[in-house]
Amino acid sequence: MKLWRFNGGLPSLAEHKNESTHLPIEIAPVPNHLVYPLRQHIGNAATALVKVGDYVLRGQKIADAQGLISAPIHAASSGTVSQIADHLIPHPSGFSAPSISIKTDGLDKELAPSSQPDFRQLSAADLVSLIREAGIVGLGGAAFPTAIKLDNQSKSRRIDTLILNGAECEPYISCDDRLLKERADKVIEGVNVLLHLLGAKRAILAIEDNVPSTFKAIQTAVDKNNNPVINAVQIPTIYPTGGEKQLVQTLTGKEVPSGGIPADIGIVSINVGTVYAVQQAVIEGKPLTSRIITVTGEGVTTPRNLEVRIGTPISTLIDVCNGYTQYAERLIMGGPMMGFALMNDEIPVVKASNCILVASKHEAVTEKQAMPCIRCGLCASACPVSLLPQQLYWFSRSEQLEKAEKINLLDCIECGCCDVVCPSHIPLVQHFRYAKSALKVQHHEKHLSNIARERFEAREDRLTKEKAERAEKSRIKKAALKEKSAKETIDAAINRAKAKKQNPTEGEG
Amino acid sequence: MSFLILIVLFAGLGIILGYAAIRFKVEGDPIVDQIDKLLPQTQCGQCSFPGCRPYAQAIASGEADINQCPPGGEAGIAALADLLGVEAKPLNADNGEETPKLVAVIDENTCIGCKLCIQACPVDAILGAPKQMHTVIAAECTGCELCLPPCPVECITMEPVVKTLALWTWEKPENATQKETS
Amino acid sequence: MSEYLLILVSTILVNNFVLVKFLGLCPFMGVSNKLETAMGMGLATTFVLTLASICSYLANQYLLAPLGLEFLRTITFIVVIAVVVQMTEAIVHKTSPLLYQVLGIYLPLITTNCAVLGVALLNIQEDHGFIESGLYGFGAAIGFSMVLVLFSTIRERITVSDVPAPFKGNAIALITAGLMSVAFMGFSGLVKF
Amino acid sequence: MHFLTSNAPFIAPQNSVQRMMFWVLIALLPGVITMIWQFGYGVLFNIIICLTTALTAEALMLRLRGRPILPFMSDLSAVVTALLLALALPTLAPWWIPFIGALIAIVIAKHLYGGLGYNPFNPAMVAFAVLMVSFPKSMTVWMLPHALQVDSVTFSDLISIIFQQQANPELIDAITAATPLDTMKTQLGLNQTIDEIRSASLFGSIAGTGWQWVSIAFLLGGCLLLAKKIISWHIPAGLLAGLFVISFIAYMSEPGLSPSPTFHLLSGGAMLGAFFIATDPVTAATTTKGRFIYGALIGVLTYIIRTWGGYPEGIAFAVILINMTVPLIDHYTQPRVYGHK
Amino acid sequence: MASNKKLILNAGLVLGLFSFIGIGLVSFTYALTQQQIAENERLFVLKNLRELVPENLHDNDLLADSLQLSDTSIFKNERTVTLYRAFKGEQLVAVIAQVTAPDGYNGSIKLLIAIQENGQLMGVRAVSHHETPGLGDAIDTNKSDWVFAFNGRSLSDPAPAYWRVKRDGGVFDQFTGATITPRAVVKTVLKTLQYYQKHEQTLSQTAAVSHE
Amino acid sequence: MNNYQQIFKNGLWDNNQAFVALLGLCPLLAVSNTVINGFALGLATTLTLILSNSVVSLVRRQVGSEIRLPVFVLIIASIVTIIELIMNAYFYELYLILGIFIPLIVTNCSIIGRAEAFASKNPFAESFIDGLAMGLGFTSALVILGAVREVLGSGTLFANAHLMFGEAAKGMTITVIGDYEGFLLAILPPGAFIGLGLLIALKNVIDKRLAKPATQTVNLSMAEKKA
Ligand SMILES: Cc1cc2nc3c(=O)[nH]c(=O)nc-3n(C[C@H](O)[C@H](O)[C@H](O)COP(=O)(O)O)c2cc1C
Ligand SMILES: Cc1cc2nc3c(=O)[nH]c(=O)nc-3n(C[C@H](O)[C@H](O)[C@H](O)COP(=O)(O)O)c2cc1C
Ligand SMILES: Cc1cc2nc3c(=O)[nH]c(=O)nc-3n(C[C@H](O)[C@H](O)[C@H](O)COP(=O)(O)O)c2cc1C
Ligand SMILES: Cc1cc2nc3c(=O)[nH]c(=O)nc-3n(C[C@H](O)[C@H](O)[C@H](O)CO)c2cc1C
Ligand code: SF4
Ligand code: SF4
Ligand code: SF4
Ligand code: SF4
Ligand code: FES
Repeated sequence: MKLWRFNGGLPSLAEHKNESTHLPIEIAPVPNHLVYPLRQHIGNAATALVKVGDYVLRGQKIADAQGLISAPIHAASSGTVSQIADHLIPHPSGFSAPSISIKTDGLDKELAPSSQPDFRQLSAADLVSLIREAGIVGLGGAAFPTAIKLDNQSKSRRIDTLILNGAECEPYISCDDRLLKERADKVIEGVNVLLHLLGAKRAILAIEDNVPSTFKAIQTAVDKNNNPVINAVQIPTIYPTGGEKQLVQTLTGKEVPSGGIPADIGIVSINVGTVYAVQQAVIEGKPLTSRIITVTGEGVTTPRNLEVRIGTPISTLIDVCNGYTQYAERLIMGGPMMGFALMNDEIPVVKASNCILVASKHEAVTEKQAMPCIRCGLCASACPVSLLPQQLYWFSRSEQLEKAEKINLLDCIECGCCDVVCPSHIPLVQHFRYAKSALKVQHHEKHLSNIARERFEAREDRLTKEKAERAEKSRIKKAALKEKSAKETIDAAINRAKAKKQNPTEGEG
Repeated sequence: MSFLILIVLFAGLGIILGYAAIRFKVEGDPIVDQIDKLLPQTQCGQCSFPGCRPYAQAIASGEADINQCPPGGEAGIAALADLLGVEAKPLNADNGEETPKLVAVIDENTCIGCKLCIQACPVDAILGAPKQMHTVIAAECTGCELCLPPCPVECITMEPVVKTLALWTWEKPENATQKETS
Repeated sequence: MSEYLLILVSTILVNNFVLVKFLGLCPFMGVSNKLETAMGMGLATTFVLTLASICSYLANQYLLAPLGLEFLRTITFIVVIAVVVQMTEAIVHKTSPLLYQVLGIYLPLITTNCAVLGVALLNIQEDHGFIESGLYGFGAAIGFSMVLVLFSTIRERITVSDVPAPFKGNAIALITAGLMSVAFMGFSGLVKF
Repeated sequence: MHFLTSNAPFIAPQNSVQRMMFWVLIALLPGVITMIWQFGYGVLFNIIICLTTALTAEALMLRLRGRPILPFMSDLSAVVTALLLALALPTLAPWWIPFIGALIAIVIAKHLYGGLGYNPFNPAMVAFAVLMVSFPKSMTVWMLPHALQVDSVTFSDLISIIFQQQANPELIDAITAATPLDTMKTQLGLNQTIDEIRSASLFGSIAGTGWQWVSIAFLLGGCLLLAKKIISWHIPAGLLAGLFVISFIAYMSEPGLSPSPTFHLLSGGAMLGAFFIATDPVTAATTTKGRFIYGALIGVLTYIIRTWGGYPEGIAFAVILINMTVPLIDHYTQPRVYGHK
Repeated sequence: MASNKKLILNAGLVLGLFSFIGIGLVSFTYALTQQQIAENERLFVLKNLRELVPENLHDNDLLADSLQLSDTSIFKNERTVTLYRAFKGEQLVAVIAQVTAPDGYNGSIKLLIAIQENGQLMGVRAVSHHETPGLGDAIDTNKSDWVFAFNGRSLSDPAPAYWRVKRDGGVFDQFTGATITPRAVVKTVLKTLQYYQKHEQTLSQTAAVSHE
Repeated sequence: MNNYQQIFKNGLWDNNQAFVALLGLCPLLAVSNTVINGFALGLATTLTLILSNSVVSLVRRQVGSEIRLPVFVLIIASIVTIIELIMNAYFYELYLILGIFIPLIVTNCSIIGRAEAFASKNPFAESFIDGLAMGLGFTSALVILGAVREVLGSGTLFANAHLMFGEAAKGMTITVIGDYEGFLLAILPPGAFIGLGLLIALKNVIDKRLAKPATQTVNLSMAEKKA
């Protein structure tokens, strides 16, 4: 298959995948309690369906989607709801947010999986609602509700290509790799579901070329499945080839329009983990309650992949991996390029968590002495979206956010390539994240001030109108009065005239 | 005496100019709109003008300085300076100081439904009918505090806007080389 | 033909009005903070300078010289220029709001730009004919606009720089102009006049 | 357990400013050695004076501006600036020439703008241009290249020329000569043909005696920089192509009156300029397309100044002139961003 | 409308009034100073001329006895040459030519060149130039004695081939760092000498040229 | 501080036309290569400023907006031409040196600037003083810049003083550095720009120094009040 090359990227990024790939996926035990932040996907937070004290089963829906872009949440084990309150969430802000906590009873009682009819009999709409009900969101990164992505019925777009993202381009992370190695058949089954749902002409499953054994496993599964429209491809190992836009470009040579989505060019791209979740939901009737997470880094004793119940506190995962080593320095959720550091390990994993990296001092640099930008342009040649990070940086640093926006700040995918190659060690991505979020706030304020202006002007209009009305009313009243007085004056004049006739010497005043 | 010709010429030019001034007279001033766009539309009157637009007009006509709007703060002044091509200057302390954004909250138990605050609110952000308790539509309240003085029972308080996750901003990396020294 | 070309090269590069001849410096320093405004100013100046060159040539040739009033040159030129500028402004303001947006606000500034009077007087001093006068004014204005635009882009870059406090603003801008002037010395010798 | 937080990416950077500058210094070595071989220890004096002055000035300015001295000094950028300036100066210049030059480069051209990374003009070239404009007399004393030296110059002669400025004029006349470019320009001005001019011993087999080897050494160093990816090829390629094309056209149209392209490329500072000076990342254009344009403009302008202007060598002025246009070039050569039309 | 008309007329009136006052005052001053200025200009030229041809050598009014000639075969730039002649009685003593060296470093250099009737140079002065201060301005007598090197030279001393700066193989010093200026001056002086040689006849005839 | 002192301080320091308002740059930079040139042009400019400010202030009520600019430039141009004629008559050599920059005083931006910004809004006395103060401020800038450039560029001070003060002043010329090769840059155009830039920076430093003690005393008095 012909492949294309996107701009820049980092071919030489250290890998560190082996630490965690040689062990099979282990199923992590049920923790003492599970915590579910109500917002663990893009869109509106879910609304709790349970009260404190309620008993719930594994697979039971405990929070429901609110609005279109949202996803329900299901309990991952049986137990009682212990509180519904703010809890630390895995988020770079370090904020707490409303969450449901469940005290597990260790019995792990499960809601009987609803037996499913053959998916080929189901309409696309049925499948979409099934996937939505299963609480499936993108497990590859953004946690965007998958049902919406798949629901192309309502839209006029035709999907012809389904891309299965198994690239896993970030260092350290290997959950998709293990998943593909061990459960390739099920993933391919999921692909069939999606193909049926979307009516796409072909499916491409992309894997980086540095894991040939996995490719072999998947190739075998594809062959076995014997569906000619499914294709497994090896793509060059260049970070961030797993980024949706870069993957689309690599595989099809097309570009996702800025501000658009792949569906605009007839493509849907889905992470292989998500596909597995779809298979679980559609074929086996299980909602999304667990996912595979890589626990790795020099800070854990036994790095490996775990199948983890969503909601499990990180500390439990570390215990499964035989605890911290003396080198544990930093706790990172996600990979070393895109992840974020957490303050403590009582934070639960959520649907989007694909990796827990317990980094040692030399694995995670922190104290970089930033030098001034020397305009070497290395960042620009590394940027996979062909931005000019140095210019973005000058504008962000000096708070000229509109200018940064003008040179396409919002197209930055925050991949971190520029940051890593910068000889001046400038925290570029952090500048961009700041600028993007500040810009968002600015836009919001602008929006508010526009509303305020409209309302103010509307009110002014109303007031003047009211005033005018009042004036009009009083004018009418006065006019009535005036009419009266006019009549009076006329009468008076007549009288006077009459009087004059009688007495001509009397002049008028 | 040939220079008399020049004088006549100049007088002629004067007449032409006088004519041009009248013939090409222009009304309206788009700059006011541009200035108004940069003001925060809090409509609080702290600038000593009755609302943002009057202040914009005052700036355009040179009657007011650009540093009189506390809600706009330094950023607002910088934007105005940029638009008008003048030097930015610090906020005029006489007009107040830049404060974090607030919203009005009516203590619904104390509110007597007098409607006075509704009349005061420049953006119609307060809802209520006579003799019923009133509420503030938080999303539309600009935090101008104009509703505070009229309330006879002092049931309105100003509270800081809660920082939501959606409006959370990443911290800006501090640049070691940016520290200001002279 | 080539002498006209030489006038252009000379006024634009070798004897650049701003950096070598020291004319029109106030707008050069004042209206160079932003690229767009610099471009507007450049455009407006080009227009006025060319026009002023021609008008003053005509005034001198057909009014002052025949009347023997050369000693009133300065007065005549400046009044004619002021009137021309003000007329232009009024007309543009009325007829093309768009053009006014681009040029209008700079026009009044130009009367008091010594490049305008300078170009008129230099034309006389150098004995330029009609076409030469026009070209001289045009070239001078292009030279002015060019360095103004370049200067504004550099200044935009400087505003995001870490300039030591006492040098912020005008001081570093002047030093930059100085270095630009050094660079322009590289053109010296290109044209002998 | 409690952990420290910080922000992604967490991967250690593989590059540093210091590393880049270090490689520039290494790449300059062949050129430096060839120059010393060809023009004697005067080169070394220039280097030493420039270096000490520049480093002292750098430290002083950092101190005045309240910046940490060590991390900034160790970026080696001042060393590169000093070295490049030293290599551009005439070999027998009196000591205050490199001294003043280094001061101008570091204090005015660099630190008044905020130091490393902020200067819009190439510091070394600003200093060179200022010296050229201010002290044209002292800026022309180039030693004869090695092969042409008749009297051997003793070390003490050198010292007296450079530091005391009281060496007898005859000695100076005997051991100095105008550069090939300079000679070419003067002689052309006297209506001599290229062949007549080139028959002089000052002009070697390819370009200028001695000078050609220096150029080739710089070319080699430049290749090292390319290989190490310290510089991208666009600027040198643009510059050399610009200079080559325009001199080739001129050469073809009037061969007797225009020096050959090889002469232009190899006899002056073209190689040093193309690989080490125009490539100064701080003052060059930053977009890929822009860099080629930037280089080409310098090449063309160099030719124009050399041929029609008042100075025999145009690189320095061309560089700072084009430095001025860099923000504009960058502005108009933004790459197409992914997903945009 | 009436008020508009008034406004327009008023504008004209005010501007007219001010120009009347302004121009009146200026003209008045002009009338007062005119003579002095003319005198200044005359003296300025005279001062330069006298420096070259001392008063005791001639008895005519140098300024009055000037003529304009042009010879494009020698001076390629079409400008005419102004010549001031010094007579003692009917005898031509010297000619002072005001010529322009077009190829100075920064443009033209205006020179006064005094030639004795026998073709020997009496002196050369640069009256106006744009040469670089500190470099090319050594042609100024204020700055250096360089121009005095021409005194007493003639077309035969040295031979025309050696009318060059030393660097070009001639006999005249250049100033260090600036060869362009001296080249230009030397070249123009040589041309003027040749010019004089060619027109000597015409020049010595008083009558033919007395009124030109 | 009374009003006039304020105006003076404003003209000489706080709003110095050359250092702060950055107006009148062309003559400032072009003619400041020696002290004497600078001084002469400074005086001519000051005279013009005083006269133009006074006249404009007197007639400000009579001039409508549509012809304000032409009238102002007419006034200024007349004044300048008169000054030019007088210089031509009585300081001929200086007149030659200052060249085109004398008629250009007309467009010296600081003159029309003061006419617009001050004289057209203020009574006669204030305008007169303002013209004087601004002119002196401008002259001092010219002289200081001239001194710096002259010393650096040619190693002398007060060269050509006789053009201004007559033959007796010939001895005023001071040779600061003998046998000086001359830092040509200083007298060439770039030197003017850079010199002015450095002087402005110097002024900024001084201003900061001046401001510091001031705030300290304020703090002290605050403390006293508290105590
Ligand atoms: C704010 C937001 C809105 C989105 N809207 C849609 C949408 O309307 N339809 C859709 O199919 N995908 C939508 N997506 C999903 C994106 O197309 C993309 O698949 C998703 O962001 C995952 O990509 P990533 O992890 O590379 O960021 C949206 C994503 C985001 C972040
Ligand atoms: C820089 C970057 C790198 C990414 N790398 C991967 C990856 O290696 N594998 C992956 O599945 N998704 C990766 N993603 C997320 C994908 O862009 C996209 O969100 C995902 O493939 C969409 O599938 P999902 O909705 O099923 O998560 C990356 C995103 C970015 C921005
Ligand atoms: C700023 C500057 C001004 C110069 N002015 C003059 C000048 O007035 N006259 C002149 O002959 N050369 C002038 N030069 C030219 C150089 O000194 C040039 O190198 C010299 O004329 C060539 O002389 P050479 O043949 O001795 O090297 C000037 C150079 C510079 C940099
Ligand atoms: C490839 C390369 C070329 C450089 N060239 C120059 C140069 O020409 N002149 C100079 O002053 N510094 C040069 N530097 C050093 C450094 O970039 C320079 O000091 C900065 O301009 C100072 O901000 C160079 C550095 C590199 C990496
Ligand atoms: S973080 Fe943004 S700017 Fe940097 S390389 Fe990635 S996409 Fe480009
Ligand atoms: S890599 Fe770093 S130093 Fe180089 S241009 Fe980009 S931000 Fe600047
Ligand atoms: S102070 Fe208040 S009313 Fe005035 S402009 Fe600012 S927000 Fe608007
Ligand atoms: S509710 Fe009160 S504070 Fe809010 S906008 Fe209305 S008046 Fe202002
Ligand atoms: S004095 Fe202001 S533009 Fe010349």
